[in-house]
This record gives sequence, structure tokens and C-alpha cells, in this order.
Amino acid sequence: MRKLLATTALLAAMAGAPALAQDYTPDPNAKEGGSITITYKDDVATLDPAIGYDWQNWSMIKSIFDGLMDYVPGTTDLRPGLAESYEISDDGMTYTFKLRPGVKFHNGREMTAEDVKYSLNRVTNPTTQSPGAGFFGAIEGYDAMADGSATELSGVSTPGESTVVIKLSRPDATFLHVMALNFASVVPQEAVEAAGADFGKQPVGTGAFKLAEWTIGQRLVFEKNADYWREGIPYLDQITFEVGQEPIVALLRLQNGEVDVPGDGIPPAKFVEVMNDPEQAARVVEGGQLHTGYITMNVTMPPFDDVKVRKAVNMAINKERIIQIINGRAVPATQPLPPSMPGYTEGYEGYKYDVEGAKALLAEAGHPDGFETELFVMNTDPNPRIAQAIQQDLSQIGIKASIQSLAQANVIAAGGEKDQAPMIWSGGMAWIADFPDASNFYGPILGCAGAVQGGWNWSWYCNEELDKEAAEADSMADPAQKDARLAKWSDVYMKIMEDAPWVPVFNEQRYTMKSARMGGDDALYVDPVSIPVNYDYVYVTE
Amino acid sequence: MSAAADPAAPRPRSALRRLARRKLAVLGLVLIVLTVLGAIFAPWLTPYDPNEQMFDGLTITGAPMPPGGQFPLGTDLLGRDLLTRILYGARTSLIIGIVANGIALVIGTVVGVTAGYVRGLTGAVLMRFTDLMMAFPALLLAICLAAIFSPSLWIVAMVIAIVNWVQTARVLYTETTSLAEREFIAAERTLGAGHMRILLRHILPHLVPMIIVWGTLGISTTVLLEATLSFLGIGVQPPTASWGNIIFENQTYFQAAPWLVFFPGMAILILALSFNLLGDALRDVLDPTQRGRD
Amino acid sequence: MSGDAKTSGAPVAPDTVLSVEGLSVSVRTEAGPKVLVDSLSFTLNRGETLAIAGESGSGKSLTSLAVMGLLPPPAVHVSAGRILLKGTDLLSLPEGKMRAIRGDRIAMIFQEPMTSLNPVLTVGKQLTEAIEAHETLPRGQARARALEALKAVRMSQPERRLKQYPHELSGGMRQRVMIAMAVALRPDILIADEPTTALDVTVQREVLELLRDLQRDLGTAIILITHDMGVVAEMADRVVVMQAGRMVEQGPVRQLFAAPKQPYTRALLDAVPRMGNGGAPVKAPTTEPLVRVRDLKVRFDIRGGVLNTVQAHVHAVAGVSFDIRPGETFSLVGESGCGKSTIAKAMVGLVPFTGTIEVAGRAVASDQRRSGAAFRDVQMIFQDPMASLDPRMRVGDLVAEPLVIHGIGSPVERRAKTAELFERVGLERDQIDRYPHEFSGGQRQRICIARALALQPKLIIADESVSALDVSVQARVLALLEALKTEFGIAYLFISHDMAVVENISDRVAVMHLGQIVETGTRAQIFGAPKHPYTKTLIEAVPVPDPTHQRKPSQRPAGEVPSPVLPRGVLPQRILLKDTGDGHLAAV
Amino acid sequence: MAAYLVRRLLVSLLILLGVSFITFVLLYALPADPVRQIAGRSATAQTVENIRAQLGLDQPLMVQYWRYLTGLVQGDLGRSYLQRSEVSELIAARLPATLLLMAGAIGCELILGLTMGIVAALKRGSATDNTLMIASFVGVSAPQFVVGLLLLYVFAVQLKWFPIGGYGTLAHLVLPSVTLGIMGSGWYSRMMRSSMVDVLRADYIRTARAKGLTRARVILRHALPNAILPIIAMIGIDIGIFMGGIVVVESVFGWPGIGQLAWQAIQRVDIPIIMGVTLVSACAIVLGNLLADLVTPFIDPRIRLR
Repeated sequence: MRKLLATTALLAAMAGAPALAQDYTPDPNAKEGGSITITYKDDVATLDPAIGYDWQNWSMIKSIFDGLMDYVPGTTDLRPGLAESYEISDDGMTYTFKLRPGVKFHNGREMTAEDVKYSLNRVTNPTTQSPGAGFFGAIEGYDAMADGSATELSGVSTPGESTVVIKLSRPDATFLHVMALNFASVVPQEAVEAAGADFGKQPVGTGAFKLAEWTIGQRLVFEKNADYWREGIPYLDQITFEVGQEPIVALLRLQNGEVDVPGDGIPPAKFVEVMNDPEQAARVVEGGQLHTGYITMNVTMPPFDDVKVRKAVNMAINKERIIQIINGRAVPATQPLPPSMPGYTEGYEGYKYDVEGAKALLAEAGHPDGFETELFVMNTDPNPRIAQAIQQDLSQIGIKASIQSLAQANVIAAGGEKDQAPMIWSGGMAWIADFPDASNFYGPILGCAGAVQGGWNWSWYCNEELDKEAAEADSMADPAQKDARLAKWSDVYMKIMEDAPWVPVFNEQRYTMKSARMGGDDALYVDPVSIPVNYDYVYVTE
Repeated sequence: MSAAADPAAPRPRSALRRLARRKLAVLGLVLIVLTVLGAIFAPWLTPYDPNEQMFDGLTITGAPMPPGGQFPLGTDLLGRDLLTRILYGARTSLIIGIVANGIALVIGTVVGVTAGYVRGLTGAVLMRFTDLMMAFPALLLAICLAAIFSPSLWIVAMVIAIVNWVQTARVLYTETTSLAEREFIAAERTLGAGHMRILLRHILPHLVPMIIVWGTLGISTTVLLEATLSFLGIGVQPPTASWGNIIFENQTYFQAAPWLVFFPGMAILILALSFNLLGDALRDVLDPTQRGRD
Repeated sequence: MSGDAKTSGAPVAPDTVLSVEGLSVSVRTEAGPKVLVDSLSFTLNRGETLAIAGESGSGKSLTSLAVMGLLPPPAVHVSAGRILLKGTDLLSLPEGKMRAIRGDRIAMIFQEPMTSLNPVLTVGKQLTEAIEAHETLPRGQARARALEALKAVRMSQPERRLKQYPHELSGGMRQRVMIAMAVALRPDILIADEPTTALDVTVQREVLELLRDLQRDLGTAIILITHDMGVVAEMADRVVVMQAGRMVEQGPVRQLFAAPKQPYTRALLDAVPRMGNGGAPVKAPTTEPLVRVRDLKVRFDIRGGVLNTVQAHVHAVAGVSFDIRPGETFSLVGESGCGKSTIAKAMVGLVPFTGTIEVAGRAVASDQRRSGAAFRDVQMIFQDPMASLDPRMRVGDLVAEPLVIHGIGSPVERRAKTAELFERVGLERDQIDRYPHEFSGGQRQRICIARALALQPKLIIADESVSALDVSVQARVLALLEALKTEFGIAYLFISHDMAVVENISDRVAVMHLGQIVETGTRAQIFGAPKHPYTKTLIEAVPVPDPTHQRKPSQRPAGEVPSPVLPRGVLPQRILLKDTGDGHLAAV
Repeated sequence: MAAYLVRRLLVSLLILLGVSFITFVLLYALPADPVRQIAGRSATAQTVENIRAQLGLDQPLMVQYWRYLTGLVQGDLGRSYLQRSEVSELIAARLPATLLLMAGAIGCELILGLTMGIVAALKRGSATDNTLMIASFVGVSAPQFVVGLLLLYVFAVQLKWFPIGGYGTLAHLVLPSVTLGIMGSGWYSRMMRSSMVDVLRADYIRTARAKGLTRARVILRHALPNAILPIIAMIGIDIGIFMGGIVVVESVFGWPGIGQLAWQAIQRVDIPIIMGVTLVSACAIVLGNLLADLVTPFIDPRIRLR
């Protein structure tokens, strides 16, 4: 059984992920120039790559800054970024990056190895308060940084102007992904120091675009970086981001031709209308995203400490109905990993919707008449609605769940306490992968590390054996071991499903709508790492 | 022209009769009674359960059903019967309207009358506190409070009461101050009447009409505030229906399914309007300070 | 208008300016139309003063409003008759034409100078506006005319007044502004509706003289509406007496006063208190005083400044001493703001004071904590009986209230006592369960008296208790008070601005000015031989209800009234009283 | 006047101090932990505690409040936890939009409310009066979010007279202003009517008419300035009501004001922003009332500020 699963995963991985080095072929139809308008509802908090961690600013930061590593546009495939090339030592503990020469910051200064070092020190320094510092935990000297006893990562050294050597304290298969994270972007020290705490408002990077104008609460304007080190990129001269716009307003403006891409996607209320109109539907690009919506069950709180109860809940949820409520814009989930994530276990059917079976299981667990519990949910649409659908499903097997619809922060707070939230619907706060690697779904949200007060493992599920297995998988850093590693991850998640701390409900699909004049490969519009679009590679046709 | 008619002291029966002569007030009263009846008899008025998400309540693409046919007012985004939810939602609105407003009225009366009668340091402190509460943006305060206590029907009522007593207090303060300066109060004092006697026998009875008026008008404010809190998603918890949260849950569909906003919106409007009409008429009939406005 | 004009009687060929024929004014009520003025007819001749006299509800004010076309719409309206201004029926004129007449040919001044001027516009604006409404003039010229009008009404510092707002002027000055506004365009007719009722007696005197002088200079015909027969006697050439919307009698003033034809007129004239017929002289004091007031001071704080500290004081009562003996009526007279009511309030513990007040040997506590016994001995009757009765209580309960408060008797006994009191003050037993608003003004004052009597007090303070009543009612209430005095041996502290009433009922009198007593003595001493100039002015100012009375003209331009407000630390100058013999004290 | 102003400002300061303290305590009591949000999902407990100490959130309540106050005195509203910007900067960037919206709403209230009130008072008892007063009642009773959605649907979506949302031109301002102002218009028209009715009965109006002034002059010159006095005090109070309303209206219309800022901050427990917005709102309310008090003497010379 285990072998079979592993093989399937391997096949999938081979089909979905060609060779690492294969780069993006420029679009022969691409035109230079022009400008586009993109809208968002929420304000952009910051463009500081060490701090920005929101839906909106993630892709913006990607266009302003570069890291040592990068992804092939529209895919989850790594490619070198500011590093021209890299070498991994045989034990997988030392990474040597050779920097691309002649890369200039927006302020005109040439980027050097010192900048890379400075940037890594900065992001891991607690005074930066970076929400991404933890990703760099594998770098030697990280712990000393975290507890404030060091101001430099001992593992990062710069033997030459253009060479950066990073030593790890443990092998980390995801390390190259980490180096492609926004948090690993290279920033110029002098600009950071000049701006002080406001670097996020005056970002200086090496990226394809630079910030030209920022009217808080209204608009950001990006301007083409003419000196960009990638030849011919970007195509667009200017991008305007308008913030504070309701998704519905954005869509209506798109229909009026005032907007090119609504950043928050197609609002549910308009989805059916858009998809029923062939002309509009043609401009919608559908793709998967690295997202899973799930219900956590707190395994330390009775009766959810009983795996039978958790399984019964898994069987009681009518995922199709929930998907219907969000207009079918998702696919039912069977496991924590989304289908487009390497390591996803193909063919696994998960717990089937089976009310009778669930009832029987619940009776077996000693709750023939069900029980009362609470379901926490974030209070923005459509989450309370989904919660109500879940509530109705639970009531079918006798579980009376009362809904606690709270502000996001309060739900997170409740989840972080061991005895507060028996069940949480993750919507609105759900896990969207930071980088396309199976490990990203484990550590903080399913591993023991997250099952602490204030942690993000809201089911408080802690299986030390799986932790060990996960650590093993992550130490298989050699590219040659990639498939074996994915198989291992697949195995971990299957074991988690055995214990059923979650009900994986659905994987949201991405639907990006664009104006008629937008050009570029469809894949760019559902880019797994640049949401909603990869600004560097799209263009306008007129 | 000098012997002006008595400015105060209507007899209760004549007040009722005068109220009955106002068509709008009667209309308001009738609508309120209808709402109350609808709320009480909701289970008999509709065949559906307010929380039942019916399979045939949604189209295959997940869109709600428009009004007509099986669902007279259509269904909501979860396939529940809208009419049923509006009827049950009336319970929420009325309970909160009455409870929250009752609490607010009690706080407001105690604070306002005490401050107005006692004056001095106690009065000053009470009124500065009232000013302080006035300076709070009410909705922001309500939102903060709602975020601290996880909301339930009763918590929402409390929150609304906490932000809503200020108006009553201010009005009653002014009124008590002017009452305390009226000659008949001075006359009572020359007769040797104690403070409690003056407060309970001579000041409070004069405030009762005003309290009734503010109580009635306050219900409409309260209904609106509950709806607003629910509209922002921090009111009554789902699936309990409230007019505000019906709109909150369905507002994104206002274009595709306007009935989901229109019907509950009209319900809020009509109930608030009814209480306003009634309160205003009561003000004319009962409140001596506002007499002679038409 | 001067003495000889009066003696010459009506002109031979009366030049009629206005004639009112069969005027009826009705109000629409829910019970159908109700007639308020019933077929009233009179004429007004050039240069004459016609007084329309009557008690409240007689319809006199409505008549004047009907002439102006200013009846309050839509309920009150003219239901019949004609009003002819030199032959033109004003009632048939469209509003636009009527507007041209208002203020230009017929002008009007109203009773309440306090409320009749727009508080948010300067005197100058309101004056020039009146002029510009009828004549197209350049700004400067209109202003000049306004100034001229202010000078004509003998306003002090007229240029400054133009820039002032009404609230900055005293009542008398405001009434002068009103008159200036009315006469600025030299109207044919000036209607003065109770022009002096709200004013102090000395100011009333000035305004009346001003009106008379203006009439003499301008030849304007005046319709003077008043309830005060003294004013009628002084001002009018002819009188129309009205009662309940009907004309009772009409005739030249001397004739009417000398030989009233109708019983109502006669009764009205009889009820008017007259000076100089106050009754028997008072016996010399024999007993110990009931009330002993020594060096009574009451001051109020005016706060301001950054910390809202006391910046100034109103010295409402600035050191007053007097005694009241048992069974005696002691009166305090003086003009508004002199502090007489404050003394009353201090005596019943409504305001904190310094000095001592003793009633029947007990000190009244100076803070507001009561000493119950003193309160039982002193009761008070207020000016406005309606205001001093809790409108939400039945009158029986109100009268029983003091008994309840002091825990006297059982409910049954209290009820019996209440009924007894009702009868004693001339009310019916079966009225016990009614509410105050169901009674007339005089009846209400009787209820207040009954309540005051309930505790069998030794002293009753009557603070302007009859001032708001019509003369006929006033006379009856005064008679009741007098009867109670003899029956129960009650002493009265009688507070009034009405010199005639005071003279009629007092045993002893104290004249107050700016918080201090300037003269005190027996009635005979004060009214017979006033020593202090202020007392003299007060007495002389009272209009005499006798058309034959000759009065010395006195002219005084209206200026600021002296103020009892002094900055912190500054004390009012104490007035020293000197005995001029026989207990008659006067300031030196 | 100067002393009055100083005194009022002192009292206002005390009120603001009270507001800040109560808000601070309330926010302190919030169950949500802002540090966790700052630190992100991958943070270790160590990091969380580090950040907590850096922000001073490990200190006792009074110490934290004292720090906040000392900052406040220097005009420092603190730094947003999540937006990482100066709160004062964030508010300053959004305040103009909110003020513009409020100005629009007050304009709408005055134009609609006063006109309706005056007309109703002049036509007292007529069908016009009744219609206008019912309309006012509807305005007073209509929930803002319903009005907003309805206006949006009818005038922007269906008729396309106005843009659907956004900010910038006068056309953008109309619908949000009307939505925010419609409730006040109802109150104003009712207040204006009763005030006007009272004033029209006043003796000085009779005097003015007795002078032979035209009807228009009597109404505009004599009645209006007096009748408008209670409304001015209302405008001061209105600012407080608006502060609540903007959360809803800005969210419905996507107006880039502090209402949206506050709402987002509350959702994410960004305490410095919530504090800042509450204080700014309270300031606006206090200032609004003060301004109303200061303006009144210009219209009513009887009122002297001492």
C-alpha cells in the first residue's frame, strides 16, 4: 500500500515538474510598454520584503525585489535569481551561491555579496520583527540570532565580492525554496538605514519594477526598472494598484474597461454571471492554488480526543454542498496537501461523505446522541455561511455545534489556546503555501512545534513519530533524492489522515479575470507564487 | 391672551385618545403589533425551519432562489427560506430592541436624574462621565466591546445598552435640572419635603412621559444598531437569524439577488419607522416640553 | 396730550381715522367655531387716545391683532365686520397691500419688550429695516432716520444703542426701541398692547410719558390696550371696556370713571386698589417680634475664567434687618431685582444666606438642611399659583401634602382637614379630586393658600401672590388673606411691586433698593410722609385711576439700571438707616 | 472668551484622557494576541517573547498606558503592529477622505434637512408637511447599509448616474454623502420644522410682521437665524454619529477613509491603529462640539462664552 502510494506520487512529480534548470521562454508576441490597473480591497501594509506577508503585497514585493533563487514564471519550478549558480555540498549542509554580476539596486548601486549577508542578518534579527524569520531556522547561528545573543548569522559568509556561502545546522531540502521567499530578498543596507522603520514605504530593491508613487489608502504606482538585469523584462511601463475597492466594484469596473485585473478575484455574487457569458468567461483563467480549507478538531479536548469521533466528523461533512455554496469554485479535498503540491497523494479518496457510517462511528465512540461543541470561524463572508453549512452537516449526526463568529485575530487567539476552540473552520485564515513544498503544510500547523500555546497547530495534533519522519524527509536535500522525499511526505500526510485531526474540506481554485487587452501565457495569470499575476511577464496587446 | 392654557398634566385617558387620533401613530402601532405577532407565531406562519438549509433552496450553481412559488420571499445563499428567517429574525430584533433599550433607559435615567437633581460634585462627575461617553464614537466602542466578549444575543444587547444610555441621560439631566428649578419643587421644599419624596413623587412622575418617549424612540435606534453590528459580522451569532445578519450574509449578492437585501432591509426600516412614528406621537401627546409643535 | 386737551373734551368735528364696525373674531375648535370677539364697534379719531380696557380673556388683544391683520393663522380669524382705515376696509385688502399699511400707517407695540425684539439682530438693523420696508432710502439715510427715532424716544447714547443687541438693554430701553420702531414712519395709528405691564413702575411712568409726548408731537392716534385702570385714567381720552369678547361700555374717560353705567365697569373700578385710602392707622407694637431678621445677606456667585472660579458676586440681599410681629402684615416693596423675593427664599431655606433669621425664637438654618419646626411655622405662597402646584397631582393631595410630609393625622383625618381647608378658602369640597389645570388663576391661588394654611403656620410669605391676577380676582384674594389674618392671627410677609396693593393691606412697609432697605415704617409713615427720594419716586410713579388727577411731568432718558453685580472682594456700600421718629427709618 | 476657551480645552483634554484610558483598557482586555500576528506562523516561542518585550507588551497595563501617554504628548501615536507605519501617518493619509465625506454628509443634511424642515414648517398641517415629515421619518429609520446598497444598486448599477465606488471626483462623493447624511437629514428636517414652528410663533416675528416686512424677509432674516440655533449644536453632535457611520458607509462604497482603516485594524487587532482612530474620532467629536459652541455666539449674541 505504502509503496504504491509512493510510486503514484513519484509519477505525478515527474510529470508536473520537469528539470530545475529549464527556464522560461520569452513570449514571442510580447509587446513592450503600456500600463495596467490592478485593484485590491485591503490596503497594502508594507513593501518591506522582510515584513510583507499579505495576499496583496506578496507579489508586489516579488516584483520590486529579487532573492538568490526564483521560480520559472507560472510554475513552481525553481530557477536561479540573483545567484547565477549555486553549489550544494555533498552532505547538503553548505550552499555556495555565485552572484550574478552587474545587478544594480534601484538606487544605482551594484549589488554585492555583502548585501545578501546583510539582508539575511536583517530578516533573522528579532528587532526586525519579521514574520518570516522562522523560515531561516536551518541556517547556522539562527538560534543565537533569535534569542538576541548574536547580531550576525554565523553560517553566512562572503568569501568574495560575488560569492555567498551559507552553512546550515541541519540538512534542509526546502532551503532553496526558502531562498526564493520574499523574506530572503536582497536589500541595500544604506537604503534600509536611511528609511529606518519606513523602509516598507520607500522600498529599494533590484526587481523589475520600482515604486513610483504611493498614496496611502488609495493607490500605488510601479514603474519599470529600465536597468533590470533580466533582458527584455518587464514588458509593462507602469502598473497602478488601486486599493480600497470592493471586489464587486472592481469587477464592474473591469466590465467597464477601467481595470485590467481585479486582484481579489471574481466576487462570488458575480461568478455565475461571468461564467455564463462566453465573452467574459473566455477572459477567466482557472488554476489550482496551493490552498486547503479545513476544519481543525482539537485532539486534546474531549470528545475530539477520540479518533473515531474525528473520523465520524470527517464522514459527516458534505463537501459538495459546501462547494456549491461558494459557487463551485473549489474541488473537494481529501488530504491536507492541495492537488498541485508536489507530494500530493493521488488516488487517495479520503473519508467519504457517509452520514450513516458517521453516526455508527459516533455511537461506537460512545456518543450515540451526539454532543455539543463549538465551531469557531472568522467573521467575514463567506466563512460564517460555510460554518453554518458545516453546522447543519454536524447536526445530521447529532453534533450540535454553536458557531463563534469572531474577528480573525480572536479566532487565531482561541486556536492558540489548548482548551478553547474545539473546532475551527480555517477559511479566511487558511494555509496558502509560502513555497511549493510539501513540508510547508506540516511544521507549524500539524507538527508538534505548532502545538504550543500561541501556535498555529489548532488541532493540537502532535505525533512525534511523524515529526521524526518529517525531519528525515526534509534532510533529503540531494536533488537526486527528490522523489524519495516526496514519497516520504506523502506517507506523512496519509498517516495524519489516519488520525484525522483535520477535515480537509476543499481546495480553492483560482479564477483570475483579465481585461481583453492583457496578453501573456495563461499560466502567468494563475502563477502559484505571484498572485494574482506575475507582473514581470504579462503585457498589454494594444 | 395672558391666561395661557395649562402646559402640562394631561390625564392618561385623554393621552390615549389623542394618540388614537394620530393616523401615523396608529399605523406605527399596528405595524409593531404585527411584527410582534409575526415573531411570536412564526412557527405557525411558515412551514420551514429558519435554519434548515434546503437542498432545493439553491440552484445547482449555488445561487439563491428568487421570490415566488415555494419560497414566497425567495431563499438565501444557504438555501434557507427568507420569509422564515425574517419572521424569526423579528424575535432577535425585538428582544434586543426591548432588552438593550430597557437597560439603557435604566442607566440613563439613574445617571441623568441623579446628576440633574444632586448637582454638586456627584452631578458634575456623572455628567463629565456622560460627556466622555459622548466623545466615544459609539459604533467603534460597540465594535471593540463586541470583539472582547464573544457576541451572543445578550452580550449584543449589553453592548448596545452601554453605548446607548448617554442620550437618555443627557435629556433627562436637562429635564431634571429644569424641573428642579420649577417653582412647585421649591414649594414642596418650603413644605419640608425630603429629597427622596421630591424625587420620587414630584420629579419622576414628570419624567415618565419623557422616559416613555425616549424608550420608544430608543427602540428604533437599538434595532438599527443591532442590524449594523450584525451587518459588520459582530452581532448575533449565526445561524440565529437577525435582520442585520441576513443582510450581512447576503450583501455581496445584492445585485444578483436584490431581494436578499431588500426584504430584510425593509423589515428593519418598517420596524424602526413604526417605533419612531409612535415615539414621536407619544412625545406630542405626553411630553409637556415639546407640546404645541403642531 | 396735556391737561387742557383733556378738559376741552372731544373735538367738535371728529376726524375719524379708524372705524371698527361689528367686528367678530372666532377660533375654530374641535367643537366648532367659538366666538372670541363679538360684534365690536368703535371709532378712533385723529390725535386721540382710545383705551380698550378689560381683564384677561376679554378679547382686547385679539381686537388689536385683527386691526393689524396679524391674527394667528389658521385657527383664529375674523368672522364678521369691517375695519375701515380712512374708508378702506382693511379686511378686504390682499396681504401685499396690508403689508404696506402695517408699520407705515398703523404701527404696533407689544406687551413683552423682552421677547418682541429679535434677539439676534442689532437694534439698528431692526430699526432701519422697519424704515426700509416702506421707503426706498440709501443705507445712510435710513440709519440717520433710525437714530432720529431713537433720539425721539429719549434714549441715552442713541448711537451706541444702534449697535447693541436687545439683550444688552433693560426692559424700559427695549420698550423705547419698540416705540421708536413704531413711530419712525409717523403712522396714523399706534396700537399699544399693554405697553407697560411688564415694566417696573418707574419705568412705566417714563414710557407712558413718552407715549403722551410723542402723540402730542406727532398727532398720532393711539389705541391703548390695558388692564390697568390707572393707566387708562392717565392716558385715555375715551375708553372701551370689554368683557368676555363684548363691549360693555364706551365713553369719554372722565365720564366713565365718574359715572360708570354698567355694573361690570363699576365693579372693575371698585376693585382697583387706590392709594391713599389704606384704612385705619396701625397700633403701636406691643408684643415680641415673631420674626427677627438681622443683617441678612444673600449673594450669588458668577463664575468664569480658566478654572471656572468665582469672578464676581450678585449681591442680591446686602444686609437687611427687620422684625415682623405676630398678626402683622409686613410688606417689602421695590422694583424687580431689588432682592425682595430672595429674602423670602432665604426665610424658607431655599437659598443659603448669612446673618440670622429667627422665627418664633428658632433660627432658620442657613444651609439648605431644614429644621422642620421652622418650616411648619413659615409657609409661602408664590407668584404663579400654576407653577407652584405640581400639575400631575390632584389638588386635594397637594393641599394634604404638608400633612403627609410632617406625618400629621391618618389619611381619613387628612382628607377631612383638606375638605375643611377647601371650604375655608372658598372652594368646593367636590373639587378636591381635580387637577390644578382645571381651575382658574384665582382658584389656584386659593389652593395654594389652603396648602399654606394646612400646617397652621405663624407666618405666611406671600411673594407677589396677587400680581398675576386680574384686579377683580386680586381684590377677592386680598380680602381672603385679610380675613384669614384676623381669624388665625397669622402674620404676613407681603412682597409686591404694586404700591397701591401694599398700601391697602400693610401694617408696616419696607422699601428695598439694590438689596438693601432704604426706608421702613408704618404704612402711614411711608405713604403719608415718605422720606427717601426713591420711595417718593415709587409712589409718584404709580398711575392713579382718576382722570382728574394732575401729575407733575418728569422726564428722564432711559439709561442703564444700577447693578447689584460687583467684582469679587468689592462689597456694596451699606446704607445706614436713621430713625426719623416713631420707628420710621430712612436712609440718610 | 479666552478663559472660556482655555477651560473648555482643559475639560476636552480630560475627556480625551478618559477616552484614551478606557479604550486602552478595553484593548488590553482583548483576547487576541497582537504579537502572534506580528511574529507570523513560523515564529518560535522565543521570537514571540522577544517581540513582546521589544514592543513593551510584557509590561503591566499602567506602565504600557503611561508609555502610550508620554508618546501621545509628543504627538506620537505609535506604530501599527501589522502595517508597520506610523499610525499618525496612516490616519493623516486617510483623514482627508473621511473629512470630505463628512463635509458632504453635513452638506446633504443641511441642504435636504433644512429645506424640508422650513418648507414643512411654513406649510404646517398641509399634505406637503405630512409628506415631508413621513419622508424624514423614513430617513431617520433607514439603516445606513441598506440605504447605501440600495443607492448603489439604483443609481450606480442600474441608472449608471454615479460611479459604483471609489474616490476622487465629485461624482464619487455624492452617493456616500447622501447615505451618510440621510439619517441626519431626517433629524434636521424634523428639528428644523419644530424649531421653525416655535420661532414663527415668537413675539419678535409678530413684531417683524407688524413692521410690514415681506414674508420672505421675515422668514429669512428673522425666523431662520433663530430657528437654526438648535441645529448648530446638532452638527457638533453629528460628528460623533458620523464617526460610527463611516465604518459602514466607507465599507459599502470602498471609500478610503479612516473608517476602513479602523475596521481592518479591529479585524486584525492592530491596537495602535484602533487607539489612534478612536482618539482622532473623539477629538473630532470634542472639537465638533466646541466649534458648535464657538459658532453659536456669532449667530446668537445673547450667548456669551465665559
